[in-house]
Amino acid sequence: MLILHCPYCGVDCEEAELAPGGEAHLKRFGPGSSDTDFEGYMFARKNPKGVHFERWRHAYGCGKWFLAARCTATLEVFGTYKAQNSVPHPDVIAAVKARRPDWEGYK
Amino acid sequence: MGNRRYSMFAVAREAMRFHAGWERAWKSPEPKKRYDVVVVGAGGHGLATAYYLGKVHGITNVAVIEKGWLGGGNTGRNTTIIRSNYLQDPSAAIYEKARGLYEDLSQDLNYNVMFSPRGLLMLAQSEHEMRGYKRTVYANNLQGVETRWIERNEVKDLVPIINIDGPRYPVLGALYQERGGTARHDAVAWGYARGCSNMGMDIIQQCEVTGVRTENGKVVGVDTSKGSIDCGKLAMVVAGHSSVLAEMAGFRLPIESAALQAWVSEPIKPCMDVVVMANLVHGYMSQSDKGEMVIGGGTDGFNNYTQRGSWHHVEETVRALVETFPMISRLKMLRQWGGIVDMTGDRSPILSKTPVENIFVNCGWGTGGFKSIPGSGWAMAELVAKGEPGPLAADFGLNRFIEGRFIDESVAAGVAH
Amino acid sequence: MSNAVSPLNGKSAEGFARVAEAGLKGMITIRADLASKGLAKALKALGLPVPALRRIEEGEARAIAWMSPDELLLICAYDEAAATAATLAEALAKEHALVTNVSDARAMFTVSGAKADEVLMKLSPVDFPKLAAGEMRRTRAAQVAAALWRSGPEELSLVCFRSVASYMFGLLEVSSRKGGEIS
Amino acid sequence: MSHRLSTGGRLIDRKKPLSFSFNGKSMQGFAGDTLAAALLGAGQTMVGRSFKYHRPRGIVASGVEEPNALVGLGQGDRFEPDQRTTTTELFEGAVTKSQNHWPSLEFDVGEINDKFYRLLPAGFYYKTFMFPRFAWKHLFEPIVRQSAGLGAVPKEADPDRYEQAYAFCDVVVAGGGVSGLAAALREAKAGKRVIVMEQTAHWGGRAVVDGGQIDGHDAEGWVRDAVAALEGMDNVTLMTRTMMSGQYDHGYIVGYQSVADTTPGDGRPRHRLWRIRTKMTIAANGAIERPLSFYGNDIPGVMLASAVRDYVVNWAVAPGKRTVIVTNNDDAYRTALALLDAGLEVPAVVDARDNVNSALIAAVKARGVKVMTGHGIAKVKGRKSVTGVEICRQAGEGTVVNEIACDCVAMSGGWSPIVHLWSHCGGKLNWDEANAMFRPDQTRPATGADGQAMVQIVGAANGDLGLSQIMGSFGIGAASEEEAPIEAVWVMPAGAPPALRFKSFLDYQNDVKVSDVQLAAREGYESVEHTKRYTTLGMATDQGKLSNINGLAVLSDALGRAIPATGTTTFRPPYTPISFGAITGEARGELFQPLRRTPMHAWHEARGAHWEPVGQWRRPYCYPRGNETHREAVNREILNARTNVGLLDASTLGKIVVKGPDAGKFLDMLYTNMMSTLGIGKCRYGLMCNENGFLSDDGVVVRIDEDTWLCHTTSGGADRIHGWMEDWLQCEWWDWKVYTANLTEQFAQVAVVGPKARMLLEKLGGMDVSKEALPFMTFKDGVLGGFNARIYRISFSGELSYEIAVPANEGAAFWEALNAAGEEFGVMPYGTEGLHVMRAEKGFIMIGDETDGTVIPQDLGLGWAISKKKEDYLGKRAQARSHMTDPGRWKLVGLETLDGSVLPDGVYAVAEGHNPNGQRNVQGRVTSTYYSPTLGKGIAMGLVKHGPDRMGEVLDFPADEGKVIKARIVDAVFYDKAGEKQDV
Ligand SMILES: Cc1cc2nc3c(=O)[nH]c(=O)nc-3n(C[C@H](O)[C@H](O)[C@H](O)COP(=O)(O)OP(=O)(O)OC[C@H]3O[C@@H](n4cnc5c(N)ncnc54)[C@H](O)[C@@H]3O)c2cc1C
Ligand SMILES: NC(=O)c1ccc[n+]([C@@H]2O[C@H](COP(=O)([O-])OP(=O)(O)OC[C@H]3O[C@@H](n4cnc5c(N)ncnc54)[C@H](O)[C@@H]3O)[C@@H](O)[C@H]2O)c1
Ligand SMILES: Cc1cc2nc3c(=O)[nH]c(=O)nc-3n(C[C@H](O)[C@H](O)[C@H](O)COP(=O)(O)O)c2cc1C
Ligand SMILES: [Zn+2]
Repeated sequence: MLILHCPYCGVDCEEAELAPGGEAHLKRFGPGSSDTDFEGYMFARKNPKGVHFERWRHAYGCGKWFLAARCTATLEVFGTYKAQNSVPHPDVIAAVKARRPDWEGYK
Repeated sequence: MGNRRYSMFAVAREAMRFHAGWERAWKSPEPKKRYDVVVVGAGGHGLATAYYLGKVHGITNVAVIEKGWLGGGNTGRNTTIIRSNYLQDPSAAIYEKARGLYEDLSQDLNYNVMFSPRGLLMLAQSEHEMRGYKRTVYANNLQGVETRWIERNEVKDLVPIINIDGPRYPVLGALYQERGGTARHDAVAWGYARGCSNMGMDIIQQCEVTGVRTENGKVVGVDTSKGSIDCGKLAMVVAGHSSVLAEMAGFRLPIESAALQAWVSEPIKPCMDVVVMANLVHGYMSQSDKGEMVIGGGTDGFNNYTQRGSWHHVEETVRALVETFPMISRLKMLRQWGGIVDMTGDRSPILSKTPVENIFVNCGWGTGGFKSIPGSGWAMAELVAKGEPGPLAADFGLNRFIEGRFIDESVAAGVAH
Repeated sequence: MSNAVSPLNGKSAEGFARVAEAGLKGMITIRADLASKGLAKALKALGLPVPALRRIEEGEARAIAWMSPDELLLICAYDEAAATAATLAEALAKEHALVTNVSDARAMFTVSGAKADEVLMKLSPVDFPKLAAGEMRRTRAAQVAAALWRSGPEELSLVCFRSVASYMFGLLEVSSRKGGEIS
Repeated sequence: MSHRLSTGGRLIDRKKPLSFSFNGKSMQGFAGDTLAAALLGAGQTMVGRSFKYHRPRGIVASGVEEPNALVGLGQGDRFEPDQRTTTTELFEGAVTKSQNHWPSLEFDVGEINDKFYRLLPAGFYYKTFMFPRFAWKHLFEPIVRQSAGLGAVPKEADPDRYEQAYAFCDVVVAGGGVSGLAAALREAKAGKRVIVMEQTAHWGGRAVVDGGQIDGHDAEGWVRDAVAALEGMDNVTLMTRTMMSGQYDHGYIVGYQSVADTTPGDGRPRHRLWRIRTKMTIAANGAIERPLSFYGNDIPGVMLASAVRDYVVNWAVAPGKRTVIVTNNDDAYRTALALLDAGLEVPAVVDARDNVNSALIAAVKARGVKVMTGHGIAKVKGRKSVTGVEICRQAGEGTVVNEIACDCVAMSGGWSPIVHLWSHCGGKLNWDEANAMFRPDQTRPATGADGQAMVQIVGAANGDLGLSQIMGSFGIGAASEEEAPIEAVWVMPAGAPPALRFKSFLDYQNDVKVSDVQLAAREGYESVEHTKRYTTLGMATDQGKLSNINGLAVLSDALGRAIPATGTTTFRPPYTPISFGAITGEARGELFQPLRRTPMHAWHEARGAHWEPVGQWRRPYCYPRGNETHREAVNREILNARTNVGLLDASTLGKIVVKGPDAGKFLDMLYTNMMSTLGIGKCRYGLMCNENGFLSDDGVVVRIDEDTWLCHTTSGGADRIHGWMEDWLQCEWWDWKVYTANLTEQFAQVAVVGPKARMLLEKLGGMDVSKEALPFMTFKDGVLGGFNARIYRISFSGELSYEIAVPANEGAAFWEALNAAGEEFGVMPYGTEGLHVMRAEKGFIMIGDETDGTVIPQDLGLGWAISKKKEDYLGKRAQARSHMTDPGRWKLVGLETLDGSVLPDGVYAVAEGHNPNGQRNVQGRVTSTYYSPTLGKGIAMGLVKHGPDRMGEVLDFPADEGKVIKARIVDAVFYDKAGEKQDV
C-alpha cells in the first residue's frame, strides 16, 4: 500500500486516495506523426524493473495529477513533483542519483 | 531399476520398498555451450513451448533457462481457471486449442495435472453484461466453442451457495462453459518439465539471463548467471519480466507489469463444484480439491515487480464475493499472495517475431494465461520452429498495435482470468 | 425556495455520537487563480479571506475553504447561494475564473459528541488526532469522496455528493452505533 | 488422562464456571479458559482427525501454532468451521464439534487410508488416476475431494456485523510479551505515538509462565507495572485480542481485533479490522517451539513441552498424569519442574544430547527425575491416546533400550523465532547454526517508502531466547537460569529406518511425514518451494508454524546440502487466518457499494419501478402496472410517449461546464466535431474518442456564453469524462486557460417527450416554449411553473421533446408538478428500456450498444460529426491507421427480419466458409435489437461488412437450437425518416 506526497495540497496520500496513471512524460504524437513515434507514444513502454517515472492523480483529494519517481522493485519513492513538467524535475533526478548511484539516468 | 513411467501399479510396486525406487521427475544439468533453441522462462508457457518444439517439430537440442525454480512465476501462483469462452475469433481459437489439449494432457504427459472440467459460469448482473454474454455464446457457437446461456434458476442449481437475489446486482443468468474448469497448476509445470527432460532437453534452474547477445541484427546467445550460452534461436517467455528481457535485446514492448493478487480460505468440505466469475463486481471463486476457496479479483493499477499487491484490492474483491456468496463471511482468509502480470495495450497476448532476427516473444497473457499454456506452447513452438506464425499465432503479432487491429476482450468480460 | 428539499431532509441518528444531515446549505465552487487580487477583492466584499492551503475560514454567516490550488468552496445560506454566485461571477468577470452554484449537488452532514472522531476513523484514512481545527481535509469515506473539517468543539462536518447522501448516512449510522465505541 | 487440577491456574476464575458442549456432550470449564484448556480439563484428549489419513489427533500446542485441534464452532447462521481451540476463548453455551470424520470422531471410516499409508505417499495422485481419461473428473476427483476439505460448510448468511478502522502512529509493537512491553516503554518515553497489539487477552507472553527476574521483580510483577505505566501515557494505545495480521508496503499494517466473539448476538461488531499506517513496526512476537520427529509423534497426548507447561500454569490443567519429556534443549526442563510443582509424575526426561549439564538439568535431577541423555524416542505407543514410549539411543537406528508407561509426552525440538512480520515485506534471515534457528538478519530489513528500514524485531522473535539477553537489549536487568546449548535434532533416532520415518510427522494437519519430504528430494523437487507444493508441507491452516523448519532441515539433509542453501518458503499474510467478514467490514447489503439516487428516486420506488443498474446509479427500467409484464409496461410507455406525452428522469446524464478563453479550442480537441463555432444558445450533438480512435462517449454540447460551454455525457460517463478533461488540461495543455466543473448532480433533468409535450409545458406556464421562441436544438433559461429552469429543445426519441433542468433539491417537486399538470394529457413516466427502444426506432446509436470499445465513429455513419476542417482532435491520428481506414470494416445498418420477429441479442451474420482456425466466417453482428411497439415488429441495428452498400440484401443469423434467422439490411432509421416530428 503506497503512500505518496501530493505536491499540490501537501497531503501524504493513502494509495486508496489516489488513482494511478501509468508512465509519465509521454510525448503526444498527433496527426501526421510517423508510425514509430505514434507507437512509442501509445504503446511502447519502458516498464523498467527499477526507477520509474509515473503519473498519479490525487483523485479523492485536490483532484490534481502529479508525477512520482519510484522504484518498481523496492517501491522506494524518490520524490513527487507537479505534472507540469515535460521531463523529470532536476531535484528528483538528483534524489534518484543520491539513492541509486549506478542508475543510468533518465532515458 | 528405477521407476520412470507413472501408474497405479508402479505406485503399488514402489510401496513395497517404501518408494525408494522413484527417479527424478526432471534432471537438473549444467548448461551446455550451445543449443539450437534457448527458451527463457520455465513457466508453463516456456516449458510447453519447449515440449512441443520436441514433440511436434522434432527440435530437442533445447534449453529452458529459469532464474528461480521452475513453475515459480505466475504459473505457480494463479487461480487455475480454464475456459475458452472468449469473444474474438483469434482468442477463442487459441484458448480452445489449449482447452482441448488440457483434456488429454495427463495422458500425454503421463503426469496427472488434474484437469477438472467442472464447469465455469460468468454471472450476468446487468442488462449490459447479459447482452455481452449472449453475444459471446453466439460467437462461441460459430467458433466451435461449446458454451451456452443459462437462466438464473439454473445458476442456483449449479451453485447452491450463491445468492442470486442481489439485492444490489441480482443474477440475471450466466454464460456457462460446461467443459471449462481448473487444473493443478504446479502439476502442469512439473508434467511439462518432466516431458522436456525425458526428451533430453536441459532445464536449467537458478540461472538468470542477464544479457542478450546479437550480431548484426541477429541473436547469437545469452549471458546468464551461469555463464554465456550460444543459441540459434531465442524464445522469451518471461511474462512479467518481458520488458526487462526486451530491454536487454534493445527493443520495447507494449507491456506493463503489475501485481495481481489471489488468496485462499481455510479448507472446508466440497460446497461448490463449478468455477464462478462475477465480473461486474470483480471477483471470482472456485474450490480446490483440497477444499480451500480460491479467490482472485482485479489487477493493481501501477507498475510493480514485487510479488505483493495492495490491500484495498483484496477488500474490494472479498466484499464482492461476500455479497455473492454470503456464507463465506464466516470463513477465514488463510494466505494471500501476488504475482507480476504482463498487461498489453489491448489486454490480449503477444506471440510474435521481434525487431531482432530469431528472437521470438510470447508474453502479455496478463491475468489469464494459465488456461492457454498448452495452446500457447503449441503455437509458439510452431512460430519458433518455422520462423513464421501459424494460424493460431497469426493475429497476435506486435504489428497489430500500430495497425490498430486490437483484439479486445474487455468488450464482453471485465475480469480476464 | 419553498420547493427545495435537502437530500435527506435533515435525517439524524443517535448512537455513541450524533449523526445528522445538515439540511439545505449554500455552496459555491470558485475556480480561479487564488493569487489574483480580483479574487481577494471579491471575497473581501463578502467578508471572507482567500484561505491558505487546506484551510477553511469560517465567518459568522459564511465559510470559505481551500479545495485545490485553483479551487475554493464557499459555504453560505442556501437561499443566498444563487445571488452570491452571481455577485462573485460579476466581480470576477474580468478574470479567467469559473463561479458556479453547487448547493444542490452536495449533501452535508454533522457528526457530534465526545467520540465524534471515532465514527469517522472507521471510514476515512485520516489521522484525526492530528486534524487541526480550521483544516479542510478532502479524502474518502468508505467508497465515496468526502471533504471534512472540525466545525465546532466535538463536532465534525462532512460534505459529499448529493446522489450518495443516503449511502453516507448509512455509513455514519452503523459507525456510530452504541457498542461500536473504539476507546 | 488429562484433567483439571484442584488448585492454581493464573488465568482462570474458578468462581465463574462455564458450560459448553463438544460433539453433543456437555462439559464444564472456567472463565479464562481457552476451548483447548477446557477440553483437556474435561478429559477430552482426542479432538480431531487428520486431513489425509484420518489419524486420531489431540491438542499439541497452546497457541496459534496448533495444527490439530480445530473444531466447528456455533450453530445455524453463526456456525464457523476450522476454529482453533487453543486461541478461542471459552464462553457460556459454546457449541463445538470435531471435524473431518465420518460417522464419528471415535470411529472414522476414513481411517482406512492410514492402513494403506504406503500407497498414499506425497504426490501419489500425480502418478495415478489417469486412466481411463474421464475417470479423474467423474470417479477419482470426487473421492479425493470428499476425503479432503476440513471443516463443515456454513450454510447461511452471517447475521453478525463487522467494521474497520484506520489509525496512524509512529510505532506499532506487535506482541505484548516482555520484549514488546519493553520496546513500547522505550518508544513511548521517547515521545512516539505507540500502538501495542497483543493477540491474546493477556499481557506478558511466555515470561509470566516461565518465570525469571526482571528489574528486581518477578516477571509477572514487572509485566503488571509495565502495562500500568503504558496505560498511563496518552501517546500509547494498548490493544489486546488484536493480532497483527500483516506488514504491508510503506508501513501499512492490518490488525485483526476480536471484539464480540465471546458474546454472539450482542449487536456489537464481531471483529474490527485495523488499517494502520506506521513509521516503524517493532515485531516482538516471540518464538514457537518445534516438535521432534519420531514415530507416533502425532498421537493424542504428545504435546509441545511449553504447551504442557502453559496448561498447567495458566489453566491448572494437567495434559496427563505421567509425562515423559523428550528434548534437545534445556527449556523443556522447565516443564518437568512445572509438572512436579503441580504434583504430577515425570518418569523421565529423555534428552537427545550426550552428557549435558546445567542448572536446570541439575534442578530436575535433584527432584529425583531420571534424565536419559543421548537418548530419544523410538516409538510412541497407543492410538487414540498415548500409553507409553519406547526409548532408544538417539545415535542409533531405533533399537529399543527400554519402555516407559505414560499418558503424555512433552517434546521440545528447540525454538523458532516468529519472523513472519519481519519477512512479509522482504526482511531477510540468517541461519544460526549454534542455536539451530533462522533468525533475522538485522542488516537486511524490509524497507519502506524512504528506502530505510520499516521493521525492527526484538526478543525471542529476534532469536534472543534468554530472558537476561532479551531485557539486556533494552538496558533492563534480568535473570533466568543459564542454559546448556541446544543440539539440533531433525529426525529421532538419527538413523530411523523407513518404517519409523513413515510415521514421523512433520506437518500434522496435512499428514506430511519425514518420508514424504525425503521422497520429494529423491524425485528432484529440490527447491524448498517445490517440496512444499509437492508434499503440501506448511500449507495447512497453521501455515507450517510447527513444521516448516523441521521440514526444510530434513530436505537439506536428504540433499546433502546446508540448511541456509535450502532456505525458507515465503512468509505471507495473514499471520493467522482472518475472517472474510472483517475484511468486508460495513460493506454489505445496503452499504455493499454506494447506490447513487436521483432526486426523483423515491417517487420511482413508490411507483414500483423495475430498476436497472447504470454504473452506481439505479434507473427505472420501466414502471409495471398491476400484473403487467416488463415487456407490456415498456410497450405502453413507448406508445404513450409517441401519442401523448412521457416523462424520463434524465438526471443521471453528465453535465460538465467548461469555461475559459481557450474552452472552444479545448473542446475542438476533445470532440470530433467543431464546437468552437457553436452559436451561443445553441445545442450540438458531439462525439468523443480516446487516443486509440475508439468512440468513448457522446452527448449534446450547448454554448452558454462567449467562453462557457456545457457538455452532456452519458450517465455512466460523467466522472470518467470529467477526469479525462482534467487529465488533458493538467498534463498536456496546462498553458490553456480552461476551467471545468462537474455539475451533474446540481440539476435534476427531465425529458418531456411526445406530441403533447408543449401543451404540458404551456400549462405549467412561465416560459414561451413555442417553435419560434425555442426552436429545435436551442435552449433557454427561465422560470417554468415557478421553477428556475433551463429548457433544451433536443430529442433522443424523435418526438417533440424538451429536456428541462431544475436545481436538484427541487427535482422531486418539479417531477410531481409535471405529473400533475400532465394528467389531462395522459402523461406517463417511461424508463430506460423505453428510451432505448425509441432511440433505436430513430436509428440513434447508444454508447455501449453500438459501441464496445472497438468501434470508431466512421463505422457508425457518423462521419458527418467528424470535422474535416480540424487538423487534430483526440483519436484522429489513431483513426489514420491501416486497420481503421480499411474499407472492409463493418458499418452500421438497420436490420429487419423477414418474418417481423425480433432478432436475438448479439447474433452474428455468417459468411461462406471457415477461417484457417476452423471457425465459421462472419460478416456482421447485431448491436441492438428490440420489438418496436410503434411499428409492431422487430427492429435491429447492426454492424455489417460493406453494410451501407448492401441495402436490401438478406443475411443469415444462426440463432438458438440450430435455427437460422433471415434478416434484411435496411436503413437504420425506422421511424419518421424525415425527422418532422421532433422539429415542430
Ligand atoms: C494471482 C494470479 C491469478 C491468475 N489467475 C489465472 C487464472 O485463473 N486463469 C488463467 O488462465 N490465468 C491466470 N493467471 C495468469 C497466469 O498465471 C499467467 O498468464 C501464466 O501463468 C503465465 O505463464 P508464463 O509461463 O508466461 O509466465 P510465468 O509462469 O511467470 O513464467 C515466467 C518465468 O520466467 C522466469 N524469468 C523471468 N525473468 C527471467 C530471466 N531474466 N532469466 C530467466 N528466467 C526468467 C520467471 O522466474 C518465471 O518463472 C493468474 C495470474 C496471477 C498472478
Ligand atoms: N529459554 C528458551 O529456550 C526460550 C525460548 C523461547 C522463549 N523464551 C522466553 O519467552 C520470552 C520471550 O519474550 P518475548 O516478549 O520475546 O516473546 P513472548 O513469546 O513472551 O511474547 C510474544 C507475544 O506476542 C504475541 N504475538 C505473537 N504474534 C502476534 C501477532 N501477530 N500480533 C499480536 N501479538 C502477537 C504473543 O501472543 C505473545 O504474547 C522470554 O521470557 C524468553 O526467556 C525462552
Ligand atoms: C490454486 C492455489 C491454491 C493454493 N492453496 C494453498 C493452500 O491450501 N495453502 C497454502 O498455504 N497456500 C496455498 N496456495 C498459495 C501458495 O502457498 C503460495 O502462496 C503461492 O503459490 C504463491 O507463492 P509464494 O507465496 O511462495 O510467493 C495456493 C495457491 C494456488 C495458486
Ligand atoms: Zn493533493
